[in-house]
Amino acid sequence: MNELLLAASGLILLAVALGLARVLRGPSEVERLMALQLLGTGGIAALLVVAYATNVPGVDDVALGLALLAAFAAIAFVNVLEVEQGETEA
Amino acid sequence: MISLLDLFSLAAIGAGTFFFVAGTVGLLRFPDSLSRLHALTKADNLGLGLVVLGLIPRVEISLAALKLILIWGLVLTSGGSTAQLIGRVLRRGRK
Amino acid sequence: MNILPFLDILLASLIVTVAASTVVARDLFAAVVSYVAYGLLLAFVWIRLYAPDVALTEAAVGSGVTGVLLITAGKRLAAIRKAEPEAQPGPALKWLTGALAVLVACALAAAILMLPDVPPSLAPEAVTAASGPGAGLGNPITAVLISYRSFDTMLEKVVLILAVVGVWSIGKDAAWGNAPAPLGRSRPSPAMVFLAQILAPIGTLIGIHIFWVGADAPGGAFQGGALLAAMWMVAMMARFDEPPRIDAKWLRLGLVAGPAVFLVVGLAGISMAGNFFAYPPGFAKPIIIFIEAFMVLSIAVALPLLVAGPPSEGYET
Amino acid sequence: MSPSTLAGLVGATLVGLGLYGLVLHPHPLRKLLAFNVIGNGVFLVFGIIARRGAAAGLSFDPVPQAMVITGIVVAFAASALAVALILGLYSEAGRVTLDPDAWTKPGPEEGK
Repeated sequence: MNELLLAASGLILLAVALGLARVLRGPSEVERLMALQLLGTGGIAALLVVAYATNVPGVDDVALGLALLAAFAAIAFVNVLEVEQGETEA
Repeated sequence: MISLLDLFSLAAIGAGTFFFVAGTVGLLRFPDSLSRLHALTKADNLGLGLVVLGLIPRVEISLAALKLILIWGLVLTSGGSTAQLIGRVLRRGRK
Repeated sequence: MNILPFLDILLASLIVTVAASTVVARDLFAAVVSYVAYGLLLAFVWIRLYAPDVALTEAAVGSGVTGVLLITAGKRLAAIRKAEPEAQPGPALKWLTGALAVLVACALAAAILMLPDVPPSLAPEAVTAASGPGAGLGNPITAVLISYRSFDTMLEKVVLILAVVGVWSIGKDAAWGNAPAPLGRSRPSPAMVFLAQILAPIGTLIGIHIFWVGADAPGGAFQGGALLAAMWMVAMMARFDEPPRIDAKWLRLGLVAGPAVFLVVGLAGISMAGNFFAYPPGFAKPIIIFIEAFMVLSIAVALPLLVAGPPSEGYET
Repeated sequence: MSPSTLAGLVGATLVGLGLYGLVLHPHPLRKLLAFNVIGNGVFLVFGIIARRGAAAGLSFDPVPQAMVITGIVVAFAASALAVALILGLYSEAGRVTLDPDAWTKPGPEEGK
């Protein structure tokens, strides 16, 4: 059972990591950020599954912290962008 | 011997894994940014949601289950809002 | 069949790949995003090394707050990157540097493979120290931070203050005393406001929770403070709050509160327990929590100021 | 191979990679990133030492771990100062190159 869970988390991690190819390929900056976002969420999922399969303590708090900060990179990016574009649109 | 709860866990986590894989494939293969964003949000929301659903029967204390749900809720909120923000950026870029 | 070793190898190769893409990526912004991904993956490695405290710090500081800092800077600088082609180093220098890097990495790897079998460790001493004056703390790392290596921890807060002063001093003389430029746009989009309304209150609670459980479980002043700092940043991005004027009294008090309280308690230790930074027996835990609370405050104030940058001329508020 | 040895080897590789980037990249922000890659490699090497302290009866050695936590925060403070310097240079001069030859030539601002 635990082996299956570990396999699932490995698969999730592998999948979202392959998505990181978008960081290099782009083409636009938004794509690079999307891949990062996917890595964050998939990482949380893989982390939770591993934590419950191996009984490492304290992992849920780490996942909580990651979940809280999941959007930070993207919102920082959007903020810079909108300040630069002269804040035209409401 | 695999119990019914284990089976449920496996099914939910397996489905979650499927959504992450599908999201990645979408991110890599879809032709334009907006459809890639679409694929990403499915993986974010459903993928993690199903994984959390599969883990809930496995927790020993109910407080931990609440924490799992909170994690999912946080990711839902930030994922949804980020998708909105990125979508606005993309829409403006196309004009 | 055991799958865990394969997971470890997968994670290890991922880290190396992402680090390599940080170093070799052509695009500046791609390098920055790779670095943030690298920080995220490192948090997972720390979990595998049974260091959830470090993982939490890495997730909050190394990936979250650093991510905001670097992505903001990378986005601003990416614009000029195309206009100004840099002189690239020649092939001879590349080969030489590559050889040097391989040499250093191999030497380090050899040292790691040849580590003595019975590792020298300060752990027994630290445990004794923690069970003595730091008694009552279930988390040995918190005990080490506040009791066994208390000087390090206090001076590390001083480093934070010095860094803040350094960042402030980069601003123009005329701007001294002003507030840094706002973190968000003047009319934040509804999605941003919504996100901040949800995240900031919940995140503040989670930050306090992580600080509070830090005495007995993974967590502590650093991690809790970093999460609180991140929540203040979210509030400023949605313009619920503005970066404060850098000559504000409360701000400066908040910055020095952590190390100051630490130092005062340390000095009090001389008279009460006979030693600098010695805690009187029986009161160790409440005193440590008291010190930590002020350190949380200092961290939560210092990190957003470091991200906000030097005082700006345009914003007088 | 045990996970901690593997992590140690990863740490060594990261130090090498970061060193390569630190020396070769002309852009200061890239140098900063490479420097942080080195830093994290060093933290990992520290981490496996922490894991080896398990012999002392704990599941880990808390002393190196506590020092890594301190290190991460200090590394962030240093990075923030560096970023502020780079952005300050950019807003003063309109460019961020560290090449001394480039500064003797007219820059994009003066050239106009």
